[in-house]
Formats: sequence, C-alpha cells, structure tokens
Amino acid sequence: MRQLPGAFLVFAVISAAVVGSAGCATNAADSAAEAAFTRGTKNLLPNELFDDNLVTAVGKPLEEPIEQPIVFPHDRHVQTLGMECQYCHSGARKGVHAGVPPTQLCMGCHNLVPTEGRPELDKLKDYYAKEEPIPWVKVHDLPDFVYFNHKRHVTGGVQCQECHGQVQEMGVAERVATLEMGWCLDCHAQHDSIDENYGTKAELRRAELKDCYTCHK
Amino acid sequence: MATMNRRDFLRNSAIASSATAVACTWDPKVPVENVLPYVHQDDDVLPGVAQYFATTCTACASACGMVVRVKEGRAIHVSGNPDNPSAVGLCTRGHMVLTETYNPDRFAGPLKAGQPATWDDTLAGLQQAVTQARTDGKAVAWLGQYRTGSLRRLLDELGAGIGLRRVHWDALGVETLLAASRIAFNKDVLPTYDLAEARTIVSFGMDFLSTSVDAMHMIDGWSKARDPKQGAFVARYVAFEPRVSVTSSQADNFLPPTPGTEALVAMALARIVHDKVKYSGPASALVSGVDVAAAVQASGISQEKLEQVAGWITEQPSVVLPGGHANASVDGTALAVATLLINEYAGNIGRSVVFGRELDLGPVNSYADVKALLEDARAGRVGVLFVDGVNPVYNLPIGDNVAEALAAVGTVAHFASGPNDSIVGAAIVLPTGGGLEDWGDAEVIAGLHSMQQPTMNPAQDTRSVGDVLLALGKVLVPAAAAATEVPAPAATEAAPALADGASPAVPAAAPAVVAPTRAGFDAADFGAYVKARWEREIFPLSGATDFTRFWVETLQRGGFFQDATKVRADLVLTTAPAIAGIAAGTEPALVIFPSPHLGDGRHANQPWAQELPDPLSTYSWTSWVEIAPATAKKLGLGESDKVKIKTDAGEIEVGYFASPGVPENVVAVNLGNGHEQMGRYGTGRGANPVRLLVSATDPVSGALAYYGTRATVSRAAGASDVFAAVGNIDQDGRPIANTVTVDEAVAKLEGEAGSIVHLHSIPLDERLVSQGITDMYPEPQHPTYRFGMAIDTNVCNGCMACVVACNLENNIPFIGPDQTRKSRFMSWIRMDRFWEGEGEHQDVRHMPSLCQHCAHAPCEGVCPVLATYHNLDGLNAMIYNRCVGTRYCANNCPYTARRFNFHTWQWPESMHLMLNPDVSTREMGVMEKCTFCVQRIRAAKDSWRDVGQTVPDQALQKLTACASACPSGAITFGNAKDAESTVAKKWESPRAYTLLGELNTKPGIRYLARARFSDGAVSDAGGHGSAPANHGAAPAHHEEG
Amino acid sequence: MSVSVPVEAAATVAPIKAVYKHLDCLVTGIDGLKRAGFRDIHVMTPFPRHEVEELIYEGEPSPVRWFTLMGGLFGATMAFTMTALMSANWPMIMPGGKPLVSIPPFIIITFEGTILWASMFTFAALLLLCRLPARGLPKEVEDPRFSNDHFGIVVERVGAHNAAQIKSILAHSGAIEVTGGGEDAAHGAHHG
Amino acid sequence: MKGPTYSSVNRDVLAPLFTPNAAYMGALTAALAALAWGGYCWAQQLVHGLGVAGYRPPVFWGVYITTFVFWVGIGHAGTLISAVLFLTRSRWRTGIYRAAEAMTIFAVMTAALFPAIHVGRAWYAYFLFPYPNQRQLWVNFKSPLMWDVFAVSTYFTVSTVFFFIGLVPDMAAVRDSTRGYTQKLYAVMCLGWRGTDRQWRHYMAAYGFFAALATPLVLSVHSVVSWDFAMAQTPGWHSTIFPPYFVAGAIFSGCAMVITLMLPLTKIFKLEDYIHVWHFEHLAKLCLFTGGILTYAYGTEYFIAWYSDNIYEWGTFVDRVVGNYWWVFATMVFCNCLAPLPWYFKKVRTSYLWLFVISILINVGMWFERYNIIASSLSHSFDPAGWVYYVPTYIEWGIMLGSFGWFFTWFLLFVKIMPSVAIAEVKEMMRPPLKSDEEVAAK
Repeated sequence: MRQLPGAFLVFAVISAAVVGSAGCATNAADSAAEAAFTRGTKNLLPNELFDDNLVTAVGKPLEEPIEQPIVFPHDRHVQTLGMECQYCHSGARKGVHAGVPPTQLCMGCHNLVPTEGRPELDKLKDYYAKEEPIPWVKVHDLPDFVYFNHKRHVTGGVQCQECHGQVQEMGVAERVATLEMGWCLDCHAQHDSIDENYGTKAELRRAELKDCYTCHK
Repeated sequence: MATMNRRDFLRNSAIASSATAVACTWDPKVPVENVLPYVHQDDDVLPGVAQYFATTCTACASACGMVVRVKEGRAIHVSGNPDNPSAVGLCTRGHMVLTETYNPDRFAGPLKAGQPATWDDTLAGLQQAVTQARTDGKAVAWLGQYRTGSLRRLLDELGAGIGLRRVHWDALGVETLLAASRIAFNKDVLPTYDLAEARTIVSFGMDFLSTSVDAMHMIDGWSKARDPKQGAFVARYVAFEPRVSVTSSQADNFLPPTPGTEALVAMALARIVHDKVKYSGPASALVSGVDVAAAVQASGISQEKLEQVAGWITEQPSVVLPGGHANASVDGTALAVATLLINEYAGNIGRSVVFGRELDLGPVNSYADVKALLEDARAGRVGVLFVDGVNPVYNLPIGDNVAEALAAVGTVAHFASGPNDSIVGAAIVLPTGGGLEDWGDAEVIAGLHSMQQPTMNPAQDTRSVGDVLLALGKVLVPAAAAATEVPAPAATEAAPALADGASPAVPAAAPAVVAPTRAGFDAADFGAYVKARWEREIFPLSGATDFTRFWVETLQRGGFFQDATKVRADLVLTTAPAIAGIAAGTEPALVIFPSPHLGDGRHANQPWAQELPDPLSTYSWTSWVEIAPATAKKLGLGESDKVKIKTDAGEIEVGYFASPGVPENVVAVNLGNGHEQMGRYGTGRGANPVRLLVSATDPVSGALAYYGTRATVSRAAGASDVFAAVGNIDQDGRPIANTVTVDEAVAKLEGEAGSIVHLHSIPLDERLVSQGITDMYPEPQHPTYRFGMAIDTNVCNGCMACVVACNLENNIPFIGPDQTRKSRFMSWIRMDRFWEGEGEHQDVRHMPSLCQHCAHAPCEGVCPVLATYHNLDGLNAMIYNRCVGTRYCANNCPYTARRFNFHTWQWPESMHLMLNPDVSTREMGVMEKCTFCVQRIRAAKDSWRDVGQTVPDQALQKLTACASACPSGAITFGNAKDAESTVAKKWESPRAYTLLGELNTKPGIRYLARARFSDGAVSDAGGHGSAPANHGAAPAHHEEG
Repeated sequence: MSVSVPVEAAATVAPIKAVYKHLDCLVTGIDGLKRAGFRDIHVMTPFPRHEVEELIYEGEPSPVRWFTLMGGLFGATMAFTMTALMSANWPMIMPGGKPLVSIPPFIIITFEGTILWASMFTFAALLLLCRLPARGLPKEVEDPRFSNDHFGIVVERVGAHNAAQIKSILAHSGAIEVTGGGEDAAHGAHHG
Repeated sequence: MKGPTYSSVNRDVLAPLFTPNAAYMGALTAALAALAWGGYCWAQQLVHGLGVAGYRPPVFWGVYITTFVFWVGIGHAGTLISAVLFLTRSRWRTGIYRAAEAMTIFAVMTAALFPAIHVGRAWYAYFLFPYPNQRQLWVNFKSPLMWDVFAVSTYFTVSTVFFFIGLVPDMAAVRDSTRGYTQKLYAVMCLGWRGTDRQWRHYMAAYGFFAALATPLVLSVHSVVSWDFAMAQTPGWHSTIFPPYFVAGAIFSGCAMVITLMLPLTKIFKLEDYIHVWHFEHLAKLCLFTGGILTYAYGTEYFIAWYSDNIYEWGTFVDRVVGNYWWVFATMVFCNCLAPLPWYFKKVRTSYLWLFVISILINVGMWFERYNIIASSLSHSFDPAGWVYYVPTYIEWGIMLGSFGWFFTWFLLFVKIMPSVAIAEVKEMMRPPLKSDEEVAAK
C-alpha cells in the first residue's frame, strides 16, 4: 500500500514530455501579413544559450588557424622585403578600418614578380584578371555592435602588435588576442599612451575610455 | 565614382553588408566572415569613412537640394543641402528617394508585358514602334511629370526631331496658379512668395508647409516670419480653406467659408482691401462690381471678420497665398487671380509676391490636356505613348477610362523604378535609376541651377530617362533634320494637335527656348549631355574661366546658384475670371487632400511613407475620411466604424477621423492610397478618393477639381483599419505642449532673463536655497560636453521630416500595419499632436517627443543591468547588447520615449543595403531610443580630436539627423555646457521650458513654447489649479547655468 | 546533549531501551535515571516536549543562536561589501546623481543578505548540532513507534554491573517494554 | 477514546499518501494540461518575441507582472501562518501551516518563473545575477528589480529550508510507516531523524529562529515587490503607501488562497479532525482584517491623489474609474472590499460553501487589483499622446493558465508525497497521554 505506484511515475514523466514537445511545436502567432514585418526566427536552442558570457569568464580558447584563399606570408613581406604595416593596411592611420589592400596594390609589385613555382601568385593574378575581390577570411572579427576605430588607436600610440601579435613573424595572420570586452578594458583602464597623450587630463580620458558609448554602437 | 561599374557596387555592398549583419548578438562559433577588398580602389574611397554627394531631390517637382551620405558605395542617408538656397531641410517625401532606390519591388531591368527583356531589344522595339507610328500617321505622345533643366532640353530636341506630342502633368500640379500668373502678369512662370517679409500671412488653401511646390523654401520663410527673435514680431497666419490641413493647423485664424465661396470671399476681401487703402491703380475697376454683402451671406464669414483680416493685411506687410485645397475647385483660377488682386491692392507685389526667383516648372499642361490626349488614344490616334513618372490610372477620375485609353495605344512605355497602377498589359517598362543613380539637373527656381549626380552605381540594370531619350534620338532623329534650327516652343508645340476645348483661355507666353542642335544626340550618355549643356549654357553665367574647375565646384556644391533680386511685375489684368461656384447642394463638399508623406500616391510603395503617421489624424498605412465630430455623432459612429462616402461617380468605404478642423459641410479624404497595383507596400491599402470625382474642371485652367464634388456620408458595415498613433486628441489640460502669447514673446526678447512660460512649479524651501541647496542630489558633472537640444515648437508644423530622417539614420525598422495597430511604433521621435482649440482658433500643437536625455533620468536608476546610464557627455546611453528587456526603463520614462523590439523586425533583402553600418540593428527583446545620433557625435569628436580640439558649435548645430532634416530649423543641437553655443542661448530663451519640468529630471532638451495671438490663446497653458503666485515667478527648472 | 558520565572501565553491555506509552511515566523514568547518575541517555518523543528538555538540559539554551548571530553578521557584512565593491568596480555617473555607493538601496540588499545567511547558518547549525544526517546513534533508537504514539529511552554505554539497576528504574517508571542490557536481562521485560 | 489519538493522527494524515484515485489523477491531468498549454505559449513567445503578447506601448508590463505579483502575494500567507503565528503561539496555526507553507513554496516557484517569462531576452536573464565575468560588469543594486532578485531568491531559499525543517520529523513518521524503497527514500529525506532529545532541542531553537527570520523577510519581500512600482514615478505607482498596502493585500490574498486550497483538501482527504471550521474562521477573520486595511488603502490612495492636486496622479485615478479599465476597477472593489464583508456574520464564515466562494472571489479580486495598478497606470501616463488601451492576447492568458497548472502540479504532487498536516505539531497541541489521567479515569 505504501509504495509509489510505478504508473504514477510513468504518468508524470510522460506528462512532462508532453509539456516539452508541445512547447517546441511552433505555429506562427502572427498573421501572414504581419510576418512580412516581424520575423520569428529565434531558434529554441539558440547559441545565445551557450553564449560566451559564462564560458569566457575563464577565457575563450582561440580558434584554429584560419584558411585563407591565398597563403599570404606576412613575415616575408615585412622581414625580407622590409614593408611597413601601413603600406598595405593604409586605413589604419586614417580611418575606422585598417583595410585590406586593393588587389591593384598587390599587383603593383607582383606584376614584376615571376610566378614560376609560386602557385599562390597565380591565384592572385587570377583574381585580378577576373576582377574579383579576394575573399579573405576575417581573422579579427569584432561583433557588429562594437565600434572600433583604428585611427584613434594607431595615432594614439598603440602598436599594431599589441593587439595583432607579432604579425611580422607570422605567415598567415593568426589571432593572438581574445578580443573580448575584458581584454579591451585592460588597456582602456590603463595604457601608457593615455598618460603620454593626455597628461593632466589622463584621469578624465580614462573615464571616457570606460564609457560604454566609446565602443558600443 | 562615375567610373565604377555594377560589379563594383555589388562588391562594395558585400563589404558593407558583412559589417551590417543583422543582430545584436555575437556568435563566436561562426567565424567565416569575409573581408572583400576593392580590386581597384579610388583614392577618395576609404572603407568605413562616409562620402557626401550634393545632388537634387527627385521626389516631387520642387527639386530641392539634397546631400547624400554614401558609405562603401551605398547611399545610406539623405538630408537638405545647406549650400542650395532652395531649402533648409528635406521633407518626408524627399527621404523616400532613398527607400525607392532600395525598394524590393524595384524593377531589375526592362520589362515587356511583364517579362524581362534586354535593353537592346527594348530600345530597338521602341525605335521601330515610333517609326511605325509616324509612318501610320499616329501620334507619338509623351505623358509625364514636369521636367526642367537638361531633360527638358533633351525632350525639346527629341520632340522637334520626331514630332513628340508632350503633355506634362502633375496630379498636384500648378495649372491654376500658372493660369492666374498668365492672366495677371502675362508670365509663364509663377511668382515666389516671400513669407519672411510678411507680418500677416493670409492663405487661401495653399499647403505651403507641406505639399505645395517650393514648400521647403516657404517653410524657411515661414519660420523666419514666426520667430519672435528675428524681428520682434510674429506673423499672423489667417487661413481661408475648407478644412484644417497640415499647413492651416498652424493658422492663428482658421476661417472656413461655405464650400464653393472661397473665390467670392477672396474677391470681397480684395474689395475691402481696395477700399481701405484707397487703391487707385489701373486694376481698381476689377472689384468695383464686387458685392461684399452677398459674399458674406454666401460664405458665412462675417463682414467684421473680413474687415479685420483686411485690416491685418493692410496695416502691416502681408502676403496672400493661393493654392492647395481651396484652389482645386472649379473656381481655382478665379481664386488665384483674386489673391493676386489682394496682393496688388495691399502693395505686396514686388515685396512679398516677387519675381526674380520665380518658379519655372517647364512645360505645364492641364488635366484637360491629359483628357484630350487620352481621348485621342482611345480613338486609336496614338501609336506610341511614353509615360514618365506619372500614374494616370490611379490619379485620374474613373470616368476618364484611363486603362481603356492606354490599352488602345499601340505601344506604351513607362519610365518608372517600381510598379504602379498604370503599368498594365503589354506595357514596356524602362526602369530608371531614380534620384540617386542617374545624372540630371533641375532649374525650378530661377537662378538655382541644381545638379543631380549619381551617388552610387546602379543597383539594378537601369537607365536614366535621359539615356533612353539619347538612345532613341541617336537613331530616330535624322542628322539633317535636327541640324536645322527648329525654334520649337515646348509648351505649346503640342497644342495644335490637341482636341478642341483644351486650355482655350490661357494665353500662351512664348518661352525662351534655345534652339536644339544635333550635337546633343552625340553625347556618349546623359551625363555627358548634362555636362555639355552646363558648359554651353550655365558656365558662361558664372563668369568663371576654367570650366573643369567650375564643374568640380558645381558637383561639390550641388549646383550653381545665382544671386537674385526681387523683381516687381505689373498687373496686366483687365477682367477677373468669372466665379462659377461649385455645384450647389446640401450634402457636404468633398475635399481630396494630398498626403504629406505619400504625395499624390507616387510614394505609396515606400514603407516609411506609409508608416509615418499623418500629422493631423496620426493615422498611417491606409486612407480615411475626415469628418466633423458633429457629423460622426450624428451618424452614431463608434471608434472602429467604417464610413461610406458616395458621390455621383462612385463610393468608397474607409475609416474616419473626427477632426475638429473640419466643418460639417465638408468631408475630406486623403490622396495617396487605394492602389490596385503598387508593389508590396502600396497595393490594396485604403481607397482611392479620385474614384469619387466626376472629373469637373476649372474652365479657365483646365485643372481637375479635387474639391467640390458633393458627397453623402453614411455608416458602413465592418471595422475600419485606422489607428491613431497619438492616444488623445488633446493634452487633457496638461502642460505638455505649452504656448505663450505673442505679446509676451515679443515684449520679452531672447536673451532677457526670466521665463514667460506659465508653468506650475513647486516653490523651493527658501532656507535650503539660501544655502545653495536646490537638489537632494547634485547634478552630474559633464567635464567637456553636455549635449543638448532646443526644439522651437513655434515653427514646428509636425511635418515629420525629423522622424523619417531619424528612422533612416538609425536603422529603425518599419513594422507594418498590423503592428502599427498595436501601437508598437519604433520611431524614436513621436510627433505629439494636441488639438487644443476649435472653430476659428484651432490651436493644433505639434511637438516632437523624443528621449530627453535627462541628467536625472528616471529610466537609468531602474535598469537592473545598467544597460542604460548617463555618460560624461550628458547622453542617456543605451547599450543594446546588455539589455535583457525588463522594460522597466520604458515604464518609468515620463516622456514615453523608449521603444521596444517586440519582434526581430525584418527588412526585405534589398533594404539591408540601406542600413547604416555605424548603428547596430536590434534584435527582439531589446529596448532602444534616441541616442542623439551618437554615431555622428562619435565621428565628429573623432575628427576634431585629430586636430586636438573639442567639436565647435558650428559643427554641432545640425549634427543630428532630425536637426539636419528639419525644414524650418526648429531643432538645434549643441553643447549646452558651452555658454556661447546656439543651443545654450536657446535654452535661456524666455520661451524655453523643460517638458514635465516639475519631475526634476533635468532634461537635455528644452522646448521653446509656441507663440499664439492672445485673441486665440488658451488662458493658462497648464490648466492646472495652482496658485497664480507661482506663475512665471520662477522657471520650472533650476539647472546649472 | 549527552553528558559523559564516568563509567567504570568494565565491559559494557548493549544499550537498554525502554518504551513508554505515557508521558508522565517517561518523565519519571528520565528523572529516575538522572537521579541514579545515568545521563548517557537518548529520549525519543514523536514531538518536542519541554519537560524532557528541561529535565535533561536544565534550561541551558541551545547554542544555535550563536550560529544565527554569526550568520546574520556575516550576511550583512558580505552583502554590503559585495554591493559596494561591485558598484565601485566600474565608476559611472549614477542615476539621479546618487552617490556611487548609495546607502539606502544597499540596505535592502544587506537586509536580504542578513536574513539569507542567518538562515543558512541556522540550518547548518541544526545539521551540525543534531548530527544530521544522523550519525552516532545506537541502533536501539530506531523504532517506528517513536514517531507515532510511543516515547522511548535508550541508555547507552551501560556497564554490565549497572544494567540491572537501570532496567529496574525504567521498569518501575512505567515503561511498557524494557529491552537490551545484555543476556541476563534479555527477558526482563516488565509489563505493567 | 474520544477525538484523535497520536496513532490516529499518523493514520489519518498519512492515509492520503501514495494511492492516487481517479479524481486525483484527473486533477493532476488537468494541471499538467494547463502547464503544457502554458509551455506552448511560452515557446511561441520565445520564438517570435514578446510581440505575441498584447503589449501596447507604453504599456510595457501587463499580465506577466500582474501574475508575478499575484503569486508572490499568495506566497505570503504561508509564511505568515507558519512563522508569525508560530511566534505568537497561535494554536490554530498547527493544522493548516504545512499546506500553507507548501503553498508558499510553490507560489514563489511560480512567481519566480515570471521575471524570466516577461523579459524580452529570456536567454540573457542570467545577466540579472551578479556573477563574475570577463567583462567586469556588475548589476545595478539601485534598481528595484535587482532588489526583487535578491528578495525573491532569498525568500524562496529561506522558505524552502524552513519548510524542509518542518517536514523532517514528519517524513521520519512516513518512513516509519512505509516499507521497501519508499522507506529508503524517506529515510534519506528525513536525514535519519529519530526524535531524540538532542535533536528536538536544537530543532526547536532553530525553528524558532527561522520563524523569527522569516517574519521580517515576508514583510520585506512584498515591500520590495511594491517598490517595483512605488520607486517608479508613473502616476498611480509613485506612492509611499505601497509597502504596507501590498503586504496587507498579499496576506489577504494568501489567506483566501489557503481557504481555497484547504477546503477541498480537508474534505477529500477527510482531515476534518485536524482542520476544523474553526481554522477557516480564523483565516476568514484575518481576511476581513487585511481586507479592511486594503479598503482603507484604496481610499487613502484616492484621497492623496485628490489632495495632492497633482493633475497627473489625479488623472490616472479618475481614469481608473471612468476610463477603459473601469471594469477592472469595479471587479477589484467588488471582490476585495465588498465580497468579504458577509464574513462578518458567523453563519457565513462557518459555511464551507460561502468560505469557498468568497475566497475565490478574493483571489480574483486581488489579481485584478494588480492588473488595475499596472495596466491602468501605464496606459494613462504623463503624456496624453501615449494613452492606449492594452488588451492581453491568448498567449498571456495561456501562460497565466500555465502558471496555475505549474502551481497545482506541484501542490498535487505534494499532497501525495508529503504529509499535508504537521503530524508532530498536531500532537504537540493534543493533551499527552498520562498514566495519572488513566488512573483518574479508572476511578
């Protein structure tokens, strides 16, 4: 008599399953006309549920090296040829984006460089001949809600390497920093250039740099 | 930028769209985002940095100056061109040029009978059809909008070459005004009205703050005339028109004559003015026969009132305006002539009614001409018909059987960028690039040569009208024929071919047309044609020596603008046109009024034009009828009831708005909706009021009478689809939109201390004040900037240009009619409309209500996650991706300025390209609100930091999208911490007040109260039972200096 | 709390268990044992009786209160420190011009922290002091009647030489059943 | 022997456990069905966004917050009965406190769902907790919602532990009357409770402290909930009277809910020997008292709104009576102010039927009170341009129904798994069996 009947438990489990499955079934609550304006696309198992917030409390692991359409050797261009970063990434000092050079700029030199035994150069010339942009894969991809201005950092005296690592020693560029908010804040809270550039107003500048609107758009 | 091809455009788009991926969230597990470089990068292109192009707006015939902001090859914003004297800001319809470009229903290429075709085939077919028509002796006709500048010239040339029968017609056209100008001055151009000069503005219906031609220019004058600071006076505005329109809602005295008696009233007024000033000029005899008593009797406007108005007209500099509703009756021209007479008697001609900046809209034909053309078409006498940007099926009365007439034409070719009601059957579509992609120019206002340049590469396979005409001309116009000098006056050349009865009474003035040359057709494309014409005709006017330099400067400034002097024209009038009076009847007279956003209906497929609430009814996405509240009561109408309007021509069923500004003998329906075929946003919404017209015309000008058809109103079955964006008709006695009397405003000039706004304020404890304590907590410190805004409600007429500019700048989604009906507007600016008065003193108060950026913001304290906070620059910041969506902030905002994303709103695929990459798009569940365009602030600070300076006032005044769009300059932005800034000075204006100041939220926006004449002013702004001792004794705010 | 009574180092027998039906008999039994110096006892009741507590602990209050106090103090300190430090961690202009560390709202958090931690400490004290989950109890205390309608006494660590005396005290106090205490007493149940 | 004995207490109280009959299964099925529908509606909302609810800006809060406050309020009576009446040594508490306390726990569990349901991005609801993160971000301790987070979670934790402590001796009793794995299960749950002198000694001390801690807690929780409104400056919310008014209302609705729940429970499980009409009478009196406070508070609100001469405040209060929400106001006044008045008559408050009917009316009325505060204030705020009429959609009603399903599922499971009357405390109240009594009786 004093036993939980098995049927009772089974019933409870089944009912719970019904709750769950009924909840997963979707049925557009909006009229079809409304759906043109409202978009019901929230996946019930969104990545947001496993968003970086909790994970990155201990630091998100950096992803594996990225495969680029052309294996571009940064080290050779910088170390062997002695090129400056901003020869190609010329927007870094002038604008928001550092920019990837137009193929035309590559061809400025590579017109003269023989392609024999250099399959990557063939690809480059191929893209140029076809008038197609080279589909570089973003290595440093900030979220769309972040405003990052290269100009302010570069003209303020932040070295490229502080964020991008020793690119001059890399072949294909790799990401070395997490690019997380906390990582950004480390410098925004204290960076030598703040004192150097702002002197007596450094304290104010530090406060400004911690203003959410400095980076969030 | 002209050298970029279509592929470049797509490439650019790809860069930008990757930066604009739609979500607030970042999923680190999706790493593959490409960064696509240019293959060839122009020197002036820097990804991430905006470019600006000065060009010309093509949304209506006014051709105002416009600046287009382009980022990564995509036009993303438009605003007024400050270098172009034609306008200060840009109206709502002007902003639709942008959505038109990215409209998902835009034609991707030429169509024939709905099937895609190639340009080569299409043009070859057209050339053949034209040749065939001419061989068969049929007309090659052109039915199109008003065209000026190079296109007008090209049409002249082509017309001369192939015998084109042209009819230039605009549904909101100026036929009556032009007819009056021809009769009165023997001039084929329109005078301009300089409102800034006037201290009394009397309008017989002109929609000069909204839809009339040159409205932007007149708004500028209006705002000067209304600003007490400008000349220590406020101009009085008297409106004689059948209903309160967006414009006449600003009237100090609203005097609706009995429908059909407007011209009588005008003549009576002319007579009184004539007598008052003891006019003795040659035009004196014209009013000798006017019976004032009869006019008083017929119109229901008392003689005393007329005398009073005449007094205002004569005692001070004044201006009397014709146009709009009242003018669109069978007496349109008579009324327009009468207003010119008043102006003459009052001495306004040459002072406030002037030539020298006259309006020349190119060849202007009347509705009667259109009818005649259609008559010929129906009779099979038209072989080819080009339709250029007009929609005759929609805009012409049903009795005209337009569709049938079009079907009888051998080949109909439409120049259009998107679908409209007239593109039916086997019609050919020649898709145009619209205002942002095509070359062109315009010279609507004399001396203002406005340049239209491509701001981006064509997103679709389109060609400009000019390019098509050039292509046709190259083949069709024989070199020898065109090479001979053909002095073909454009406006009249079609006239001999017209059926009898069209425009008989209009004496045709011979326009000065430079003879065409064959060389025009040799131009490589229309851009080259334009450039060649400028070099030939406009460059010599500049007095410059280097054309290349002149050309570059022209492109930079958006045109070449000559100075002008006011020119007086003498009245040549001998007899005034007869006044017929509209059909008598006991039923109310129907008024069809243009929507300020949809215009004549051409913008109906622009989602923003649909979604912007009407400034008066605050309805959107549909049509409605405005009836008097008494009529609604009489019919026993419930809030969601439908109304049936029936005339001899037809009937429609729409929702209603019980407008206090509509007399019982008038019903008014908005034009613009009720399309049968207008793309996804425009089709099947509301009803087409033109269907109610019996195609009556003004016999003098041949204009269609939009006003005067007798209509019966009854209750219809079913629920209406109207929804008011503003919850209450008035402000329920609350001091939200406040007024001061003109006497007070003029007596206390700007800069003098003390407020003249009567507000309830709680007196502070003297003991605390003496210790310097006025607040429990101190005002936050703003070390560098305190961004603030001043909004002068005195010149705000609720046109909503600020709203749409904000929407486009800040990626605010449109939400569609269903969500609109749930009040879920996303626009950060809500245009409050409080209808405080009735009868003669309507007192409609418009007030843009947006985030007030309070220093003591109620929203900030209650956010549990600090997603909103006050920043060092005085901005009330909102960080979207921190927001959980508790909505507490929105509940606690006394200004209800916060908007919530109830869904992840959707832009159609092509409209993604319109999004501003500097602003996040927001996903469902996130709160948002006005940021004072923080992205623009950020960019300005960034630029000025490069030179080590703070942003100067000059760069801030019009920084925000709303401020830069406002045509009347009502919105001023700036750094209020800088005492020398414009905004700081406006903050100290005697008319300044903070909204709900007694809550001590210390807003970053101050409103400048409206000045009203004391004969119509509400005695107490607040209507609050507070002790009079508090009134005016202390301002409601105790902020820092 | 069981008080350790000096018991001769002699061999102990199994604990003695007495079952009562009447409360007054139980009290008599406890009193008898106490007078005889046998204080290593467990008294089982289905519900709390103050008589029993009074007899055994002579009014000495339970030390739970110190735990509660400590918990409260800990909670208050922790909650206030937490709120203050977390607020000060990112200085920003606070809404309405209130100070960064603003006492009135923080008092609410502090109050909740106080209650929370005082409760948690009290609960911990309960488990700790009652030695729950149960440890160190003789098997004899396990009797379903004790949670129903009977009372019981279990005398632990009974020296073989005392068993008879204890059983006698219990039996005479009115126990309905006395068991345990070794072989010699195996059948000493006294029914009364 | 007359009246219940110790063993009959065990027998009667434990009798309903474990063996479900058809009626019980039917009730559970109904509760689970309601829960399933609520889950479905919530899933709709998660997928499509909050737009599926009837929100009509500026009414940004509606049925969810109303129901949240309703459930938090329901919870209060349980704590009041178990803690406050324990401290005041009210004898009538013993029979009903267990079920009332269970009601508290489940009501708070139900209420705690609603913040997650109502936020726009439920998947980020964990932002509301101050957890260490790489972003160096913390929460805003000045926000009333943050106080809510702390108050409700503290309340839930403390109530649950309090409930559990009370259950320990009784679960030992269940253990002692079962066999097999059930017995083992309860042996674990009761932590090996044996009712020794040492255990009872610390138990009683701890229990007393819990009661003493829960009492201010219960007052604070609903005060904090009331501050969600009172701290805002929306007219109709911004009022210092809210904390006492809300606490009184919470006890009012909670006591009514106890009556609503316990009456059928008593009848169905034949617990009349332990839960008398006398208990219900006391509850009814408590309702009358708190209902009186509530009525007074309503009056005060109106008086202050009028006396303050604040047009916004007064406008909102007038709108409540004559505006779109007049029917909500009328329901509220009828159910909360008028409906309980018949309880002044002993005949009514001792009638099971009338007790039940009026208690349900009070529950309805108290839900509408919160709805009245939230919806009517927001829909008639400062700026007349933002005056709207908010009507909930089926999604909101569905989720509200689901909340009842959730609550009753737990409650029904509770009555089958745990003794719904406190065995030990009922026995405590009984005269203990004494030999001397029997001897006297024998004479």
